[in-house]
Amino acid sequence: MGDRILQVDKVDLGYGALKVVFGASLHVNRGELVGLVGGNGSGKSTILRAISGMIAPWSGHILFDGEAIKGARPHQMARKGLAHVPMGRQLFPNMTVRENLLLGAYLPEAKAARHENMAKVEALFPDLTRYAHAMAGQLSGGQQQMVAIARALMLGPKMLIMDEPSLGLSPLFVKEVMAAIRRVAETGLPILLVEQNVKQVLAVSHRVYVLENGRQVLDGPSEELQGHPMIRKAYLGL
Amino acid sequence: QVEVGVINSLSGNFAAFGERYRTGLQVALDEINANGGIKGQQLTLTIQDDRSEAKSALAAAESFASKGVPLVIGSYASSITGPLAQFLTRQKVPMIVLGSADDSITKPGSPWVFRAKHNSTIVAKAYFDYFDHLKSTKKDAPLATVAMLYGNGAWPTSLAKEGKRLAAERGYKVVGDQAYDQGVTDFRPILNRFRGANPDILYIVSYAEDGVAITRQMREVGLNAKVIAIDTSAALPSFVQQVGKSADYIATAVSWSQDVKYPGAQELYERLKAKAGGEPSFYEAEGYLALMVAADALRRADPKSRDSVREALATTDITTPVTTVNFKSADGFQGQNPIRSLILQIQDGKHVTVFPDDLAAKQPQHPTPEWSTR
Amino acid sequence: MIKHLIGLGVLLAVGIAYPAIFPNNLTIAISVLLFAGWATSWDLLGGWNGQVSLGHASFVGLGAYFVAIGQSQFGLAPWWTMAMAAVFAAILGYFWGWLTFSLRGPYFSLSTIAVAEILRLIAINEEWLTGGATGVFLATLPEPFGIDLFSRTAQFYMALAFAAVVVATVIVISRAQFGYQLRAVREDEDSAMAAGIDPTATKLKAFMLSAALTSIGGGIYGVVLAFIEPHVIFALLLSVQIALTAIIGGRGTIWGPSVGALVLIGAGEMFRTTFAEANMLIYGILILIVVLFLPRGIVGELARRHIRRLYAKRAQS
Amino acid sequence: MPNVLRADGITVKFGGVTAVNNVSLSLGSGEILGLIGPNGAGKTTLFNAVTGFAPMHSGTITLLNKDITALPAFKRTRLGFGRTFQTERPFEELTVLENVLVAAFLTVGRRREAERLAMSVLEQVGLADRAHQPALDLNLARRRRLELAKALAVKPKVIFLDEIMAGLNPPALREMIAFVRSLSAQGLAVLMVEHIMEAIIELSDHVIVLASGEKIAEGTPQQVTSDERVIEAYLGTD
Amino acid sequence: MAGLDILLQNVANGVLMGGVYALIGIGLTLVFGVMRTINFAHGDFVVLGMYSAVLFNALLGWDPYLSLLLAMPIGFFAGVVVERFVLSRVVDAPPESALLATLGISLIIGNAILLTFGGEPRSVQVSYASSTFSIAGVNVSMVLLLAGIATVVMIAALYTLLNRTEIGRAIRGTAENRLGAELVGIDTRRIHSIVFGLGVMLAVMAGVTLIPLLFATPTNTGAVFTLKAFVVTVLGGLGNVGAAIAGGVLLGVVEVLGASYFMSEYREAYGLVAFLLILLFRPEGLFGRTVKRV
Ligand SMILES: Nc1ncnc2c1ncn2[C@@H]1O[C@H](COP(=O)(O)OP(=O)(O)OP(=O)(O)O)[C@@H](O)[C@H]1O
Ligand SMILES: Nc1ncnc2c1ncn2[C@@H]1O[C@H](COP(=O)(O)OP(=O)(O)OP(=O)(O)O)[C@@H](O)[C@H]1O
Ligand SMILES: CC(C)C[C@H](N)C(=O)O
Ligand SMILES: [Mg+2]
Ligand SMILES: [Mg+2]
Repeated sequence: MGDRILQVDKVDLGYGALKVVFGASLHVNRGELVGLVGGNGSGKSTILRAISGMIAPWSGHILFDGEAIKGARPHQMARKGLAHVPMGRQLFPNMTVRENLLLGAYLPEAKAARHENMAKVEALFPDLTRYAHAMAGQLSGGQQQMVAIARALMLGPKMLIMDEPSLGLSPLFVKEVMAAIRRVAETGLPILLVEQNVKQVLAVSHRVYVLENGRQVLDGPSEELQGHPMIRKAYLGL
Repeated sequence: QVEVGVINSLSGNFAAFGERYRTGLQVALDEINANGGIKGQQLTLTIQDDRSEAKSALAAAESFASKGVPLVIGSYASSITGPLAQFLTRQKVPMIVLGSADDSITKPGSPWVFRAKHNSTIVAKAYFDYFDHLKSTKKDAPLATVAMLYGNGAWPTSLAKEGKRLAAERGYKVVGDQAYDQGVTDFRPILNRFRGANPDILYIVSYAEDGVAITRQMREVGLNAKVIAIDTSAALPSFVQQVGKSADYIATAVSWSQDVKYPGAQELYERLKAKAGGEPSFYEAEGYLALMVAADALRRADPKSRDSVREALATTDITTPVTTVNFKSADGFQGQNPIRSLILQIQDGKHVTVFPDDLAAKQPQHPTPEWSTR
Repeated sequence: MIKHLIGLGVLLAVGIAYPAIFPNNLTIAISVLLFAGWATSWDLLGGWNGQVSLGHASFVGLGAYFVAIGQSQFGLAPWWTMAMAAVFAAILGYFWGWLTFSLRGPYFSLSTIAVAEILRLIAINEEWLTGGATGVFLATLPEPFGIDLFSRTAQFYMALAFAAVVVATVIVISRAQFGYQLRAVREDEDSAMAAGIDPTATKLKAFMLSAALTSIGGGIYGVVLAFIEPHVIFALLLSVQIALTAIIGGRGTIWGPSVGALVLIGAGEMFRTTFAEANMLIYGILILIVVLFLPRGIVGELARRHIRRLYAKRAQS
Repeated sequence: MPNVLRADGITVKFGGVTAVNNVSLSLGSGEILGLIGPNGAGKTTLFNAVTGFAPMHSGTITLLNKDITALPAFKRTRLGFGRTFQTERPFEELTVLENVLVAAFLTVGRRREAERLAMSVLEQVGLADRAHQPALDLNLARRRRLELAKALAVKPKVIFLDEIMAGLNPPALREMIAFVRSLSAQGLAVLMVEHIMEAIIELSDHVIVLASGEKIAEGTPQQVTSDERVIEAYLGTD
Repeated sequence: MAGLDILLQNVANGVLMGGVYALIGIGLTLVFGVMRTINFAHGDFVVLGMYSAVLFNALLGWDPYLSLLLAMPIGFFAGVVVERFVLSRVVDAPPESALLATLGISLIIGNAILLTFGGEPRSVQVSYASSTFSIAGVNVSMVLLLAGIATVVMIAALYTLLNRTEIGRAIRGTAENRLGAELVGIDTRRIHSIVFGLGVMLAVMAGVTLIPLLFATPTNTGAVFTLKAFVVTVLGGLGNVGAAIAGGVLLGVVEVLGASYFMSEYREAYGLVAFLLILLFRPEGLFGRTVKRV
């Protein structure tokens, strides 16, 4: 158990009266990059929202770093060391990139390590120093995505979850973002990555879970799944 | 048991006055019942809040009308009393005006509406009689010019209008004429302009609270005048407390005062004071007056018949510690008591009746010294 | 639509019988009907079209003044002056909207307060136009077919007709092209343009219609009060009450504003007669409770829950 | 091929920034024009300028030989433009059917007929079974289709599609590609912005590449994808 | 030359009144900027401040400025409570809900005051209420000047708080993107509570500072203040704290000059016309920034 940073146990999730995720279970080990893929509306984002405390599970439970996260709100999850790069990036558009990063290290523990983390982040994303004083809202989509990941790292997190970081990015940026994710993973940070781009996910991840209509249908090491007929048919279009 | 309906402003903008009127009504009620009620029956009051708005007042009036009360007393603001008077006239319910002073309620008026207290014609006349009086008694301080400042509500506007008419009639030159809207009260621009016109008389009509600000700022900008009259806010006991020494010399018209030379005035004052738990004003007295008039009519009439109550009211002829009352029709008015307004002046922090001469407790202090010398 | 129209018919029938059943509670019923009509008119703009106006008292005042001045100065019968008021209100609404529709959200709302306040000041100060601060008396009225328009019963039927016409208008519009244009503009102006809708023209039409209907109710109100003072009839408070009634009842719903009028005025009257000087405090608490527990308004919240439930059932099966 | 749409010398500026600089394009009926370029290149801005949603600095636009440069957006719609928005913008409080109905009313005034038209469009995009659901509750793929349905219900001659494939999983993507092809087969002129190169290559007759507001390349998909500058600025090397 | 004298005097008065208006407006600006809520109860909180000064004066004989020491923390606390129990529950509802809630609060505050203090206007009489001194022939009212100083101090403090401190950055972050702020670990509910607390604290402070100058009534005064606060904030730029002072001064000068040289009965209208013009031609306010789309 000790090597599991995240464990999601038979959770049911939904909005209002509508249930959209049915008994999903997954886990992420320390140092692991795990992919979560599935069709549109299959509930991937919903699961991420539950993990970071934006919505509460109807049943089942979620353990983060060995601790049940009942009723925790997003900022409390951040405090526990979970960084979420959400869909739409959620930057502070009228603040400079630097201010965005500084706010990333808002929490006391992160503040202590602010310089250290800033150096790390700048090493991972050398471009950022160029835009440091630009307003985040003026950057292009790809650049904003970089800032979003960098801001999450400023937290000095124990784990990173990301929702479709490549959405709407040009092919060049998709490659860059994926490379960046790989670099981050190589530092040993566990990552749960939600992506439509299954090919890319399989290429960078250790393991993958597949969700269909709110139900988990498949999981296993990425190499194995690469050859799985269902994956080839439904997700790689082969 | 005889029930009288009262429509009064207990909440909303006019609640401060509603409280005072209620005190007066209750003092009268106690007195009436202590003296045997109405033909041996207890008199009861049903007071309904009108929230300081006509809509609610009309709903209250309808419930009173259908309940069969012999008469209704109400309310303070003319914007409420006006519609009320219209409605009760249609319903043929006798009505006694509680606090409204707007002329239009009794002019042309209706056979069903009675007002024992004063109106803007009477009040304006009292002021100008007072000015004339000062002019004739103190020749060394001639009064020729007047500047007017008034809120844009119904009462201040009509009092100013009547004032302007009288100024023209009696040969005063109007050198300033300004209405203002009730906002965050900064009167400095107007007062500064008045200072340039150098008026002998300042004729100011304000809602209760604005007079305080005007007085303070008058001193601040150094606007001097020989006579300063502020209606109606200077009549409130709290006025003196809020402007302190600057309140002295200021004159204001009321329908009643503690030291007026009417029999029983002082005693009424004590009773009002005891009931209110604070310093009473003429508002309490007007409340008292309204119910005393009602009781008198009810004693002389058949309380079951509104017609007979109306007739009794029309033939009212009583003397109370507030004023004598008889409703006659004159000068286009109907159902209006020709009450004599009093002029109070604040002397050493106290309201003192100074005019008309025969009712006055003291002589007016005149002229008002300049601010720089006080 | 048919369902709603039938509902309206039934209510109308009940309404017609009302004065016979409760002859002594007409004033309050008139208030409910007028507010139902005003709030429903307001809702055409505020709810269906999403432009929250806090200046509708201007149109109430306009109607009341047209009727009072028309009668007392020119001897014009109220039905003529109400029609004139409606036309004039629509024109005023046009220029008002033209001036302020470039503003969105809270900025629009604030601008309506400003315009309405300026109109109030004009009504108070321009004596030649309005009779000034002391107001106008309505002493006589014509008697069509021998009906005394000053009687509460006649006024009740006028108010009933007014409310019914407004609600019927909204019922018809809600299912027509115009109704969808209104809602499309409310939801997203750009997206509406992409569907070929002219947002400004749509908003202007909504404003004009809303203004015209409101002013007709204002004319009736003038007859009911028979004495109007600019401070009262143009008050920001009245504008706020109209908006409040619609929002509490449920914005953008057919019956919400009427339900809002019934609840607010009914409860208000109950409080007024039972709690004396504390009644407005309790009224404030009532508003807070509705907001906290029914954030979309009474009808709005019920409708939403109903739809959610239906849809959840369908999705699950 | 007869010209349906011509845009000449389009320039759009925001404050001091030139977002689109002197770009021209033309489009015939049944033709599919692809528009690609890095994030922030000005693709959406160009769309907005042509459809009338962003004020132009200079340039002229003609639709079927009629100069429409000065017309507001809704009038262009009435003359034959249909468009989607990059971030989908359904009328959230309306049902799916009502959303489309709003657009259908443009060409048919009678409610019954408008409803029939709306239903048939919904059928076309495969949303008919969701007709009475609130639009708010649709998932991404369905929202995209609703966007499309709204654009189609105005019976356009030219349709502008802004990244309608982004975030779709492979099966949904295949369907969408087929659908766009069917539109052009019906004679519609299609202008589409896309980062999914698969779709661009498969669908476009002609491709324009924007970078920093400038047209840097133009030609068949094969031509542009092998263009050095396009690879450097947009596609990246593997 | 007399004309110039009077003009100078009028401008000076306008500027000083502007300080008063700014003071009334800043709390509203702050709350709108962060929470996007138009607080219809703002003026009532100002009135609450006035009554607290009246109360401290009556019970303890304190000067209003002394009662700030107690009134401000109490105001902050009251704001936090209102936010916690009311506003925080309607954040996800349509924006009109928050507006309605503040209307309800406004009614409750006004009528609660009415029930406790009665309807009579209240004020605190201080020795410096009408005192003036003159600089270069221009008379300056002592209370107005004190209020102006209080305004400048308060706005400077607020500006520093927002732009130079960690919590200030968190407040701005919350204003720009609530979810984003939550995700970096900012407890945005707490931020909202703090901001509303600050807003009410500023309103209370305005009330206390103004009581020597104005008077308080339970229900009418609040609405007047709220309206003024709206005008000030829009003139300066909704949500731009520093600009509130510019908005206030602009309003003060426009009103005073209008009332002095044109018709004084339209005094309130001058500010409103300026307000409309600014809204129409510079909706972001005189000093507001345009919000870039993301
Ligand atoms: N805020 C919401 N309210 C109601 N329903 C929602 C909400 N968000 C999502 N849903 C519904 O929940 C289901 C799952 O959505 P979710 O966003 O988790 O899917 P996803 O797997 O992330 O899809 P995508 O790949 O399109 O992002 C969908 O049917 C969607 O319509
Ligand atoms: N309303 C606006 N105000 C100021 N700048 C804007 C505005 N709209 C767009 N821009 C700027 O114009 C440039 C072009 O943006 P545009 O959205 O057209 O890019 P795009 O090519 O569609 O990018 P993407 O592929 O990310 O959608 C960007 O630098 C953007 O920041
Ligand atoms: C003098 C006051 C008794 C008159 C009161 N202000 C009124 O409006 O009628
Ligand atoms: Mg998702
Ligand atoms: Mg784009």
